[in-house]
This record gives sequence, C-alpha cells and structure tokens, in this order.
Amino acid sequence: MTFVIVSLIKIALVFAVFMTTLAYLQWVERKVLAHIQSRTGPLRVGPHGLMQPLADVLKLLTKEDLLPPYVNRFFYLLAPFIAVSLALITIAVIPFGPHINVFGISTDMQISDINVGVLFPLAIAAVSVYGIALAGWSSNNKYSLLGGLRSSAQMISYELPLTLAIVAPLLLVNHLSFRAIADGQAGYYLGFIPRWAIFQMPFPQIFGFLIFLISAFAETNRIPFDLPEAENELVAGFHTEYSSMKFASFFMAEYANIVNITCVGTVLFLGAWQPLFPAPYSNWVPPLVFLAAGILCFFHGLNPARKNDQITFPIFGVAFLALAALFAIPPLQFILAPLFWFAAKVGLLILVFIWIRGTLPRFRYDQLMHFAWTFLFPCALVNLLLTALLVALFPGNP
Amino acid sequence: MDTVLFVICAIVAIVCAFNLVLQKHPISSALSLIGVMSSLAVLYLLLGAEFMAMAQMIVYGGAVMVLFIFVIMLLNAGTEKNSNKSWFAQIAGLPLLLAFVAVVAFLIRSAVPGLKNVSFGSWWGGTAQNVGRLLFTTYLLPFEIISILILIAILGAVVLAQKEID
Amino acid sequence: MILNLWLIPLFPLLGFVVNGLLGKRLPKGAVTGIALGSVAASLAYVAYVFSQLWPLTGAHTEHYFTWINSGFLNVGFDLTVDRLSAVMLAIVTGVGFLIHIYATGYMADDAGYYRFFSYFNLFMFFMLVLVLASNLLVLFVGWEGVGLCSYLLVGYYFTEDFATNAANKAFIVNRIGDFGFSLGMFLTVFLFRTLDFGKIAATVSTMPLEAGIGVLTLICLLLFVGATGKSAQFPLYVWLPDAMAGPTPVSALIHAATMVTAGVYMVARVSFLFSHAPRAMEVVAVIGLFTAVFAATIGMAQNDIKKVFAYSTVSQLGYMFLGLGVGAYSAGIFHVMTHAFFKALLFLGAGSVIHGLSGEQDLRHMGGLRKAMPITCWTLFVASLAISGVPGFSGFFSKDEILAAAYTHAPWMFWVGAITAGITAFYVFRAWFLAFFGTYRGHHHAHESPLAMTAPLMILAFLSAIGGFINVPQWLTPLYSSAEHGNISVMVISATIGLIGIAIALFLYVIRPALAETAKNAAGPLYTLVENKYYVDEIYQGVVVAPLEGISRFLLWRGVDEGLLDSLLVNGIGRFIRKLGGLLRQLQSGSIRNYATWVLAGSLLVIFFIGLFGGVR
Amino acid sequence: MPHPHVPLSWYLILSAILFTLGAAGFLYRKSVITVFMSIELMLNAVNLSFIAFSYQLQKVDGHIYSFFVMVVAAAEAAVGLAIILTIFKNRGTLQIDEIDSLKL
Repeated sequence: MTFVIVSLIKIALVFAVFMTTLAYLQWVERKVLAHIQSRTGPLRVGPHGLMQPLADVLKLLTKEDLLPPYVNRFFYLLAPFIAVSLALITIAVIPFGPHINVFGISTDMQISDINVGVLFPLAIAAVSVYGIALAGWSSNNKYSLLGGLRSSAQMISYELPLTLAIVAPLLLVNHLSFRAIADGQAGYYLGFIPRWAIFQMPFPQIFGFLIFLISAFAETNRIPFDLPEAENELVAGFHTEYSSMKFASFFMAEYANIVNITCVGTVLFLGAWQPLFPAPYSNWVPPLVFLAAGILCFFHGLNPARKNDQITFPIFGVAFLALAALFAIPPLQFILAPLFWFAAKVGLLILVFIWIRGTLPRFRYDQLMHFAWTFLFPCALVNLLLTALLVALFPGNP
Repeated sequence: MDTVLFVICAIVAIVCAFNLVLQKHPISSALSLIGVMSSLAVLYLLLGAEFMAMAQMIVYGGAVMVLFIFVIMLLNAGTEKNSNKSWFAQIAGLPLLLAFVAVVAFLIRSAVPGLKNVSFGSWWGGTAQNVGRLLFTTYLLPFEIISILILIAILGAVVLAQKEID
Repeated sequence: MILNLWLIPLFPLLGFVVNGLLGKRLPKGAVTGIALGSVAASLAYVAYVFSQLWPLTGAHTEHYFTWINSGFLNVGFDLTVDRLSAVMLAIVTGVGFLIHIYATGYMADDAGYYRFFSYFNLFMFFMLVLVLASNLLVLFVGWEGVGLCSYLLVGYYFTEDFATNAANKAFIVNRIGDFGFSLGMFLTVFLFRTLDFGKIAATVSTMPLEAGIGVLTLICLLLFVGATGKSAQFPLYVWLPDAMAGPTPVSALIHAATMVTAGVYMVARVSFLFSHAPRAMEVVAVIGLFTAVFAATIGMAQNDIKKVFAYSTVSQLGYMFLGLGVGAYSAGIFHVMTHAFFKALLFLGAGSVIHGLSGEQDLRHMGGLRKAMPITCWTLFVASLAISGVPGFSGFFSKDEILAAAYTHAPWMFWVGAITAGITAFYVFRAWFLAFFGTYRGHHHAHESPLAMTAPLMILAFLSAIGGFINVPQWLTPLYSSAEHGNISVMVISATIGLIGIAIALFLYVIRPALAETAKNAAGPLYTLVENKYYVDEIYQGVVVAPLEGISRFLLWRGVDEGLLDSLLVNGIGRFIRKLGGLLRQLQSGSIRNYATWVLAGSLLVIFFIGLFGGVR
Repeated sequence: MPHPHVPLSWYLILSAILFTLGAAGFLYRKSVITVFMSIELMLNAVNLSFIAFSYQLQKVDGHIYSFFVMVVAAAEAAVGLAIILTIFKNRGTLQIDEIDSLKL
C-alpha cells in the first residue's frame, strides 16, 4: 500500500515541478533570447516579467477555440492530445537522484525504474510522431500536410543517429535501466575527473554526446531543424490550423520534449546527479553558488537600473540566501545536492538549446536530410563501432 | 490487477482490430492498428517480455506504422469504393472466418494441455540481456541472414520507389 | 611429398578459359602469349616434377578428392606419375609446345585465331589428364575430352561441308570405340570392384593366366575396341584420314603425335590385364599387324600429301599395337615417342609445304620445291629417313625393337612387319620425291615458311634424328620385364628392306618418272582398288550406315516416335492437361481476395484435421 | 498485493481472434494499403501467441522468433509499400479488385 501512496506523492511532486518548469521555460527562453539580441525581453507582467507565463496561459485559455469546418474532426482533436500526453509520459522513467530513506520510507528519486528504461523514451519518441503527422494531415491544409510530412520524415531520419548515439554509452555501463546507468557513472579518475560517459574510459563519448545533441535538436523540431513549422515557408507548419488550448498543448509538448531529451542526455552522458568533483567538497558548491547569487542581487539592489529594482532584487537576494542556507544543512544535503547537480546539468543543456536557437539559421530541407543520412548517421555508426571495439578490447573498463 | 489489465488491453485490442476492419478510411485503420499494437505491447509486458514490448513499440508502432501513415498521406488515399467483384470472398468469407476462430478456440481450450496461469512479474525471462545472449549465440546465423535480408529489402524499396514510370 | 600434380593440366585449362572467354577482345599477341605460356608453364612444371621425383623408380600418386562413392565403388580423382606416364608427359608437353609454336605461324592470319588456341589448350588439358590418370574413369574423362577437342578441331573450318562431315565421322566412330571402352570399364568394376590401376594390378597378379576366353580376355578386348577407335586401328581407322580436314597443326598434334597414341598408352597402362589374357594379346597383335600392312598399302596410292601421312600414321600405330600385342610394351611406347617426333615433323613439314603453296595439298601439283623451301625439304628428309628405319635414325631403333619382339613371338609376324616397313619407306619417299624433286607442276608461288614454323621443324628434325638413342625400353624396365634386345639379323633385314623401299621410290619418281605411270597401269584394277582405300568407306556405308539409317528413319522415327510417343503420349498428355487446366482456370479470377479465401479454407481444413487426429500433442 | 491469475489460454484465444480479424480485413477491405495492414495485424497476432507460448515454456526462444517476425515485417513493409507506390504510379488506383490482370 505504501508503495502506491509513495508513488502517487512522487508523481504529484514531479508533475507539479515539471509543469512549472515548462511554463517558466518559455519565459527563460524569451529572456535569454532577448539578452542574446540585447533586448530586455518580457518585463511588464510582474517583476522582470515573472508573471508572463501565467498571463500567456490565461490568454490561451480565454482565446476563442475555433474548429475549422473542413478538418477531419476526430483526428484534428486527437492530434494535440496524443502529442502532449506522450510528451508528458517520458519524465516517468527519469531518475533525479539516488536511492534515499525519508522518514523510514526508502525509495528512489524517480517515479519508476524499469529494466529497459532507455528504450522507453525511444518508444515514446517513435510514437509521438503521430501527433504531428496527424495534426498535419487532419487539418486538411497543404501547409499543414507538408509540415506533417516533413516532420515525420525528419523525425524518422534523426531517430537513427539519436538511437545509435544512445547505444554507445550503454556499452560502457552495460545496462539498460536509467538508475543503473547513473550509478555506473559514479566515481572519479585520479580523484577529480568524473567518470561520466563523456569522460569514461575506454572511449569517452564526446562525439556520441555531440551527435545526440544535434539529433535532439532535430527530434524536438528546434532551430536549426524546425522545418515542420518553418514560418516563412509554410505559415506555421502542422499547427497552422490550431488555436488556443490545442495550440498551447503543441507548444507545451515541444517544451516537454526538450526537457525530456535534455534529462535523458544528462542521465546518459553527463552522469545524472553525480557531482563534478568528489562529495565532501561538492556538497558545498550549491550553498556557495546561491550565496554568490544572493550577493549579486543585493549589489544590483543597491545600485538599481530601474526604480522598482531596489525592491525586487533584495527580495530575490533573500530568497537565494535562504536557499543557500537550506543547502548548507547537512541532513538535507544528501537529498538536495543530487537534485541541484541534476537540475544544473539539465539547465545547462536547455541553455545550449536556447543559445543555438538564438544563433543559427534554419536548414534547407534537402540539406537536412542529406546531413542526417550522409554525415550524422555514419558518424554515429563509427562512434558506436569504435566504442564496441574498445570495450571488447579492454573488458574490465578501468 | 492482472486480470483488469489484461481485460482492458484485450478489449482495446479487439475493438481496435474491429475498427481496422470496419473503418472506411485507411488512416483510421492505421490508427486503430497502432492501438492494437500498443495494447499488445502492454500484454507482452504482462507476459514478462519487456524487451519485446519496447521493440514492439519502436519497430511496429514507430517505424512500420509511420511508414504506412506516410504512404497514406503521400498517396492521399481516400475512402475506398465498394466493388462487387470477388463475390466469392464476400459470400464465403464470413462463415469461414467464424469457423476458423471457432475451431482454433476449441483446439486451444480442449487440445492444448497444461497451460500455465500468467501472473505479472513471476517470470522476467525476456530481459534485454537474455534476448541478446540468445540472439548472438544460438540464433546468430538466422540473425545475420535476417539482417542481410532487411538490407536487401531496403535497397529493393529504394529502387522500386525511385523507378520512373513511363 | 605433395607435388600438386593437378597444376600440370591446370595451366592449359586456364589458358583455355581465358582465351575462350576473352580471346575475342584480347589482342592477338596476348592470345599467343596465353596459349604458349600455359603450355610452357605445364612443361616447366613437368620438368620440376621430374626433378623432384628422380629417378622415379616407383609410382607417385596423389589423391585430391573422392569423386564417386557409391556402394563398393569408390572412385577418387587421383593423378599419378610413373615412368610410363613420365614418357607420355614429356612427349605431350614437349612436342605439344613445339606444335603450339608452329601453329602461331601457321594460323597467323586466321579469323578464329583465339578459338583455335583455346581448343588447343583444352586439348592439352584433357590429354594431360588422360596421361596422369591413376584410374580408368579419370583416364576416360581425358579420353572423351580429347575426343571432343579432336571433334572441335577437325571441324575447325566449320563453314566447310567436308570439315563438319569429317568431324562428325571422327566423333561417331570414336563413339563406337568408347562404347566398347565403357563396357570394358563396367566389366572391370564388376570383376575387380575398383577402377584404380594399382588395385587392379594387385588383384590380377594373384590371378592365374587365363588360358581360354574368360572375363579378363573380354575386358581386354573391350578396352582394345576403345583403343582401336581412338588409335584408328582396323576396323575403326576410317575416321583418321578424313580427320585431315582440320588444320595441319591439329593433324600433327592430335592425329599423329599425341591423341591417337592414347590407345597405345591405355593398353600399356593396363598391360597387367593384357599379359594375363594371351588370347587378347594375340588379337591385338594381329589387328595391329593387319592395320599396319593395310594402311601402308593404301598409303602408296594417295596423292594428297596429308592423306599419305595419315595412312602412314595408321600403319605406324598398327606397328605399336603389334609391339604391345607381342608383349614388347616398352618397345611400343618407345615407338610412340619416336613416332611422335618424326610423324609430327612429317605433318608439320607437310603443313609448311601447304602453307608455302597457300593451300595446295595435292602431290601432283608440287615438285621441285627443294629450292623454294630448303629447310622444310631437308627436315622432311630427316623425318622420312627416321620413319623408314634407316639405321642411326630414331625410327630404326623403335621399329627394330618391335620387329625383334615380333620375331621371337612368331616369325611370320616379323616378315609381314618387315615388308610393311619397306612399303612405308617407299610411300614416304614417294611423297618426298614428288614434293621436292622433279619440276614444279603447280601454279602457286612457293615460298619458305616463317621462323615460327621452321624452328620447330628443325628441333623436331634433330629429335627424330637422335631420338633413338633415348633408351626408353631400359627406362621402362621397372614397369615391364625388359623386351629382348634386337638380334643383328633382324636389324639388318628390316634396314635393308627399308632401304630397298627408298631405292624403288627413288627409281620410280626421280630417275624414271615415266615408269611410275606404266607401273600404275600395269597394276590396273589393283591400283584403283588401293587408290580407293579398298572401298572400305563405301562398304561401311552399305553394310552399317544405310540399314541403321533405314531402321531409325522408318521404324523408330516414323513408327515409334511420331506414331506412338508424339501422338499418344506427348500430345495426349498435353491435351489432357489442357482440359484439366480449362477446369481449374475458373479459379484464376485474378482477385486476390478470392485467393485469400481459398487459402483460409485450406488452412481451416488442415487445422481441423490436425485437431481431429490430436496432432497438437 | 496478491495477483489473481490469468489463464494463458486467454492470451492464445485473443491472438486467435486478432488473427481472424486480420484475415477478415484481408477478405473484406478493398484498399491495398488496408489489406496490407491486415497482414501486419495477423503477424502481430502470431507474435502474441509466440510470446505466450514462450511464457508457457519459460524460454526466451519464442521472443526471438517474434523478434524475427518483427524484422521481417519491417522489411516487408518497406518493400510492400514501395510496391504499392509503384502500383499507384502505374495504375492510379489502390482498389485491390482493380488490380486483377494476373489471370487468364
């Protein structure tokens, strides 16, 4: 019975965090993009536009939900549902932290750990094509259809390098369950080089990671691979005909996919929650970071750029200091530190996503395919073969 | 718990299969087929074939059916027209089918002895390790042959699809 | 020690494959290179093998794979080298190589150059297999193979009627012989349960000498029938003269030096059988002797230079069989070798003459060529001396061996043989004189042949001059109890008779050419009889071919085939099937769904019955 | 918590039903693509029975077989769809009853 309850609690927690993340991810993206383009980004709603996501959600909810007469209704309604639900499922197998004991209940920081965990996101990704494809087809509109076709073709093409890139680290840790993989990357070479997959002997997975990242962009239809919704070519691609909440769900699905894939990448390549350097010191990193953040906030509060900064920044500062204090409490560290590291890595990857979006132009369609099949796929293959060879040569991998 | 899951999945599968047969539009058939496959994947899990379940989703649910959907969209295949050809199939089909399922069901019930009872988690044989080990030892030759076969199939598909019609 | 004997025949085979497949595209030089190279390679390899096996007292056998393994019969693909096959190997590769060189000159401006040489190489391959074979079946493979090549090469000018007819004749006549050969093999299997020479020999040695006519004799006779076919002995010799339709190198290589001696070789190979069947030996000797005389007499009256030599070949082969028959196997093989030298030389010379006269073969249109083509002339002279058994030349020794053996066996055989020697000398020199002396009676411009042709001539001339001093009989002593060595009287007599023959020829065709005519007329009907080869072909035509044709045409073809098989069986079945198909055709609606329904019904039935008979358990 | 058991025969019968439905699709559908999908359905049904039996025998071999079936099905789908494309290009129809030139 406890199992069920604990699971429910965990699900609730994860869901809440996940949703807020999704909501604020968009805010973060807009902010970062703005700063890349030396703008200020959303600033009106709430301090530093912090209330922007809420406003957006309200807007989308309250917009007229129109249903074009010429669409194939059933599929038209089904598509966004498929997209968003599949996007939200994947998080269930992601481990955020080690095995813990709280109040005598021992459990994983993970909703469920299945033996073939790694295959799960792949399976979901394989099916989640239908969301977009159906959306494109059912809206009965040539732009949407093109978008749908493009996206399904693109996803199929980029699933191969993605999968091959994922397989390589599996060879190193020799297990399919996410938790086992994360544990397999614990420890350090020479006491300071972490044994994450990208550093792990006998064949560090740096190339594998790069291939994974690139295919991840494609899988999530991000720039430079966002052809399915290339505005200037096909209006908005597969979701041209969608409005209000249905549009929002596509939107959410996209961000959810980003989070999922970055989480997977973190677990597979960046050693999940394993800290950058050994435990006793690494536990003091979060407090220091938050301390620094707090101090920075106070500094900005003291010499404000705008009028209301002198109120908001100190508040942030206090919040950060509180966080620092929280992380400084030893009994909590063993729970919070892993979460911090995990979040840090994921956040970093997401920043990379945004950064790329702010930097690169879009591919042309033939270039996209050409790149996938004639460059990325062979690279992934070679990487895999090399890994396999070296693992075979040095079985007891040091 | 098991029974509930099984019944749900079985019903979903059968309903989807019926839908496949009854729907007039290829896309709906394809979707229902995907439904069948997904529920089958769950059933595989119940039978302790976790790897197969995932493979089912990836290969069938992913690759194969996406191909189908893709082709349907590409050809923009509409709903099918009725044709009164092949009357024989129309007439003799249904009784034959019924007889078939009846006979098979009867055989399973009566003739197949000592069937186990399935309880979830009582046997985890189908882990990736086991399957892989067997695949690369006992069944290595078939495996290689199959891989060559699929390579040839890919080439054939490319050739066929590229061929210009004159 | 493994010497990979299979390499010896392999090279020519490769040559054949390359030339046969790509020859058309390859430049002529390349074709020549491949053809000669392959033969040269096997020649070199043969030399290497000898150097390894020297002094080759025993037999060196190599087993490569089991070809047939059924019941008690186990035939392996084995090759063997002993002193006998060594001699043959040397002849085949050596003389073969020379003739290849010659052919490059002779066939120089022929359209089917590559075709010719691919056939030639193929022939070499089969001949080498035949020689190396260590059991009857492998030998038979080579045997049939060379037959095939002979067919191909005789019919080389396949656009000409006479060539194709000759080819067919050669092939068919050989079939008769091979029929006997196969029967012999069957009997051998039946009797010895093996085809391996070694095993048979072992078994035979334990058997008693067969006084009457028993299985052994039968086997020997049947095998000998094969030999008569291949080696053109009476009554199956008829194909050889016609086989001259092929290019002259072919006549030299196949129909003088190598293939036709296959029969002799085969008999020598299975000598252990023959020596246990005296009756068979008797038959061999008589047939050989008869053929020798018979062919020699025909040879006297031929005007086609190649025909003359063809008949001389037949009679020389007769000599060899005489040798074998009287138990002087080594002498027979000895004669095979010397004959290979001088007869090849004769043919090549003839070829050179023909080449020089651009295709003229009739002796009556030659003459006085001594000036025009000196090398050909004098090399031919050497050959003629050799064949006429003039003391010191190769032919003398071998023939003497045979005659001596014949004398000890039965004096009358010796006398007949000696007379034949005289006749031989006469017609060979007749041909030579007619060709090179007197005045030129033709109208072509005669010219000497290129070096590619004359060089082999000279080499062969040298060989046929000194070839006699290679003491083959002694070399073969480990295999055959050495034949008794010639007593002086025999030598003297045969030599003198030979010289007399030469003298007559000289008298009739150089000193008093007119006399030849008068002699011819004096002979009258006899001459015409001889000139027409005793009408043997016509007799065969009448006695064998025509009735056979009649039976096949009217009884078998019209009656059985058309009447019974075609109308009743073939068409009847066809009609029945069509009727049946007409019924089933209704099912072929072309509608896949119907087919599927049928499949479903069938599977249902199957499952039903499985269930009915509890097949599930 | 306690697991009430499910008899394996249910799985088999389910697979039988699915197979029959696949056959029905083959017999009664008129679009080539759908017929092809029915074939896939039949294959799936067979896979299910394979895996059920391998549970019965507690051996993994059944999984291997169904794995092979899957791969072959994938190959078949690739080629088959290519063929369907070609048919459509050549005849401009996907009606299975109009593709009946293979008869006398």
